[in-house]
Amino acid sequence: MADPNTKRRLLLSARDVNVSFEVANGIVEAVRDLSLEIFAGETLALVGESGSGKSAFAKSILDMHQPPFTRRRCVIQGEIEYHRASDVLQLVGADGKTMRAVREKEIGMIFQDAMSSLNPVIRLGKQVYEALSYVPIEPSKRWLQVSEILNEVGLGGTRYSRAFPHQLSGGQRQRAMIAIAAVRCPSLLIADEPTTALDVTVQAQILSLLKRVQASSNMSMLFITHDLGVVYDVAERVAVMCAGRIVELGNVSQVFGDPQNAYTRTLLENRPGPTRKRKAKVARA
Amino acid sequence: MSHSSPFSGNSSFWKYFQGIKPDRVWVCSVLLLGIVLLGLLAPVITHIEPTTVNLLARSKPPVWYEGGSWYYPLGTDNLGRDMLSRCLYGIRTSFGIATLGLIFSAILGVSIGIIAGLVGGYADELLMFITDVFITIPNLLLLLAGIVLLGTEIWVLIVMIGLIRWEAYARIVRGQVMALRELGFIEASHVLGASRLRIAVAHVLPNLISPLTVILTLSFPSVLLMEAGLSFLGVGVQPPTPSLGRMIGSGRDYLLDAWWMSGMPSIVIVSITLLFQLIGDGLRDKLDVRLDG
Amino acid sequence: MKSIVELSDVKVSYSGGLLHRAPKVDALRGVSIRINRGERHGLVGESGSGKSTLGRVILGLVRPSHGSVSVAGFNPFSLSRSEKLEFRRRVQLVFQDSVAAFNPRLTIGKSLGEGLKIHNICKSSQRPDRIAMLLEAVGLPQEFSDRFPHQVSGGQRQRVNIARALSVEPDVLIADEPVSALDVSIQAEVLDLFEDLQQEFNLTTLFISHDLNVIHEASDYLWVLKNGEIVEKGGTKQIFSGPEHEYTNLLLASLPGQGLETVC
Amino acid sequence: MARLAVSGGIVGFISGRIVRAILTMFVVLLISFVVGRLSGTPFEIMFPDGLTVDHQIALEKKFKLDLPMHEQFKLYVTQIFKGDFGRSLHTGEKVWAMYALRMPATLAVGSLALLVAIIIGLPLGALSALYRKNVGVTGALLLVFLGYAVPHFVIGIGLILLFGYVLQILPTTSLDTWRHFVLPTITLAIPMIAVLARFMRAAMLDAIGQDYVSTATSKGLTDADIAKNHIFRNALVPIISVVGLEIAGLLNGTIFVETVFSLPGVGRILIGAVEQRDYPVLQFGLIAYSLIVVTVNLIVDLLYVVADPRIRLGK
Repeated sequence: MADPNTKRRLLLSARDVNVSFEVANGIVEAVRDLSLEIFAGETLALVGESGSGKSAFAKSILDMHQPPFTRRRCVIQGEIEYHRASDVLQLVGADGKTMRAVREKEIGMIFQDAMSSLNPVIRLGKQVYEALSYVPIEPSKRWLQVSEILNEVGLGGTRYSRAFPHQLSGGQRQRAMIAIAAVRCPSLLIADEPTTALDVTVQAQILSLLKRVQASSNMSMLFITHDLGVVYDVAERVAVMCAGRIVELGNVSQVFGDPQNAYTRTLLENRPGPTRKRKAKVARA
Repeated sequence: MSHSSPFSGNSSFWKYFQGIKPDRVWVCSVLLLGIVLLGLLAPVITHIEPTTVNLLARSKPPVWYEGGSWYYPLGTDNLGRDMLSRCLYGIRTSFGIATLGLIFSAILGVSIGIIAGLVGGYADELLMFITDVFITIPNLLLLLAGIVLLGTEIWVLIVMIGLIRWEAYARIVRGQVMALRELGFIEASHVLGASRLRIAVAHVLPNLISPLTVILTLSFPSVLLMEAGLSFLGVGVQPPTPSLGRMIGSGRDYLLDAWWMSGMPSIVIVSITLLFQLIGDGLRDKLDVRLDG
Repeated sequence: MKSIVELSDVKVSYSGGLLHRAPKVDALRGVSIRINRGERHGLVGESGSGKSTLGRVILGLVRPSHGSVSVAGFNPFSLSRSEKLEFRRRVQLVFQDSVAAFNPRLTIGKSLGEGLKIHNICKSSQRPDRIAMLLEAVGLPQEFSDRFPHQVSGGQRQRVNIARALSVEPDVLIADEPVSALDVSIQAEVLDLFEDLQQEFNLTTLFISHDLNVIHEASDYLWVLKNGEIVEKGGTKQIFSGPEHEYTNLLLASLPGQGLETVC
Repeated sequence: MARLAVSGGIVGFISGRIVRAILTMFVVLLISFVVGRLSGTPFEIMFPDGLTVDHQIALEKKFKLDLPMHEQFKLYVTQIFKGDFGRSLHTGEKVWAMYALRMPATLAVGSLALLVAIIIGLPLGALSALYRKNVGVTGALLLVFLGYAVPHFVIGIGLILLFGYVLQILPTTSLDTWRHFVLPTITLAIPMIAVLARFMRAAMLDAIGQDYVSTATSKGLTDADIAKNHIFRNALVPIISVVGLEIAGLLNGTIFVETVFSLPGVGRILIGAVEQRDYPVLQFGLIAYSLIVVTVNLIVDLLYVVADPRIRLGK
């Protein structure tokens, strides 16, 4: 794998990002001094266990911690720069209009729980169509785009576009989410544990779909997961997170083949399965 | 985007104030307790019997009006009866009927709800159908029918109110039990060999205490208003027993000249129901109870 | 060796109630299973395959519409009062970890004591010692007895969960996705603990999971369930090295990170 | 309230509801029959001076009171289906005619109040959920929440005092012009506004926290579109059943409002019937009101089906 730093265009760079939440009894620092770069066309995996801050960082990029009308309190510090062809946008502290433009045209996002992430009372086609609401083209062309993307994710035909989310299987729902995110041809797709809730066979399908969609539109992808196997399958580079910090960052083959950090090693060694070496005896009296 | 609330600096300062802020539930409970005490201590507070008629002092205004006196601090009604005394004794009547009615309906509703929720199946279907029917039939009409059948004695009111209200508790308790049943610990206990009775007593009931407290607090006003409403219409508590609802109703004809005849008992009733409402809401937030049903 | 769990041609179908007519769902369509004393079995299947239902049939929680069930010498669906108690002692369940598996109002010690109390395992004065022993067996300090379930981590709670199942000294232990909610590093610890305890207590275990990697570690014999039917059975190692049914093949092929081992 | 249980699609759901409605009406008929029979024979009221035993037996035979109970019930139901609801024991008027005369006023005030409550209550609840920091909205909400604790008859009396006597700008009795409708309608509407605003607020807050709002945000939708298409639209679903439940409460309320404002509605008939133990009149009231509620609930269920595809299309 070629060294991405020299050849590829920089798409997103985060520097010293800190994210903290206000919770019932104090403040949680979810992300600490995180810095990373994402280049055009690549897949970067962010891997870590629950509470490591991987999701918190992903949400910070699009300021998704505080959806409209909620009262959640979250503070993001540092710099997240998004590089467009002509200019650079600072996403931390950006105003609502800029943020909305970025969400609309530049960066798409899919979530872990596709069932609850789809509106139960709106037909699928409409939910995809909605993502193009503000594109200044005539509605029929928008619908054309919608049916094209639905075709691409394997949900072609009115049978699916007129369906409601509850009529779909888990895998189909995640496909619909991918369609919603990809219909705008974003430069970056943030996938927040998109296959965690799925069966292993469906997971394989969704991962290959993601790779296909990514290749056809030359998207970059930030892939959040806790599963090292999935990382190995989808990503070129990986950032390992622990307790809010990136402890190791590099090419997948490098990091997995020769982990420098003790935590990364623990993660790799503890993967259940035929190759795991059992410790002599669990710590017991 | 995210700096809308920099809370790092002075948050502890605010926390401190929130900590000592006398909270709503306590303030309201103390006020409510005060009202209950006023009712209980009525014979000590006032020496005028609520039924004593004084035709020489008819429609006297409250003390702050011209012509009012401290002898009748809240004025008198059209028969010269002391409004203060009647209000205080009215509190007794209202609370008495409402409390007993509530207890009756709660026992009925809660047991039915627990049975429906725990047993499930056809028993549940049947019980829920019955509650559906009871919810559909307008409460007041059922109450009126009961009164036609049984008369207007106080025990009739209590029983009827109990029979009318139980379905709300049954429904909510069933919902809570069903939600509890989904939780693993009930099944865990079952797998460990616990009997149904043990599960109900050791696991279900303790976890129902919070929601029940909230439900009962929130529904007390409506029970109280049921009696007041019937009495207002003249088909509830009968004279000479003083009743807030009946006082409001009979003062209706004197609104222009003696508003206090309806006004004073109205204020008492609204204070009671409002306080209960505030306490119930506060408890719900505090105990984090979700009431779907 | 005599079989301790035996299911033959078990069928289960769910349907809705009287007034809301739900379509019939066939959760199990004729499943036969034999488990011998002391063996470690695994049951793998995807969501909706009926694997949890199967576990619940063995526990006597779901009544099959057809077929016969024999567990620890009992038929769980026709038990006398005394047999019921004895059956409950001998067959236990470990749930998927969640706070919900514990009564939030009871301390961990109280939760552990429930089974001891119901089955009169020891005198009430000895109960605290017994609870301490159980905690120790799953690698937790005695102080945990006074904590509430929400005050401990997911991995620790899962250890308590196992301790609770073991408290009544069962013969058969059904574990329904016991590690799927845990982080990888903690999964490993719990799996190791599980293996140790299985040997120590001479348990017969049925480990239910959707995760082939996990099931590989926790079982010697494997049943592959798909749409309520067993499509493949046999030694876990054999199945992993040479699956016969195409569905098992697909499951194995879908595992992510196939080449990861070669890198490490 | 509609249970979101699994259902066999739209047909199963609706036919279940219709069966339920019919069964409910059957129970209502049973209750009204029992009320009629248990409240003693009508002869005690018709002949207050008492009767000879022979005369009584003859009368019982004439009115078929000597038949077994289930036969009497059958007779009772047949008569009702023939449109014969009996006559008032006091005036001898046909019962349905008494109601036919008074029903329009009740229905007019009731439906007006329902309309007002929906028009004010839903937006208020929605706005208060969206703009939780807005002082104006919060203030209005607090005021409305008073309506939760204040019974109809107190609201009515307060309004009469304020608008009728102090300000003297609105009439306080009867229903002659549109101005006469103002106070009764407001009185009836206020508690319902409180309920609707409150439930709407809760439903909105619930929807606001849902994941699909995050998805909508990630699509780059404006706040207004998110509020309209995702939050409000979803919050309406549970509200429909709340409105249905409130109808029964509304009918209770009309009885008080009619008493307070001396309106020519059915409430007064009912109270009179109770005072005079005129049970045929009360029976009809029970049946008529229940029929209204059952019908409204059926309509609400249909609306629910339209609003929630999970029910419409089955799981």
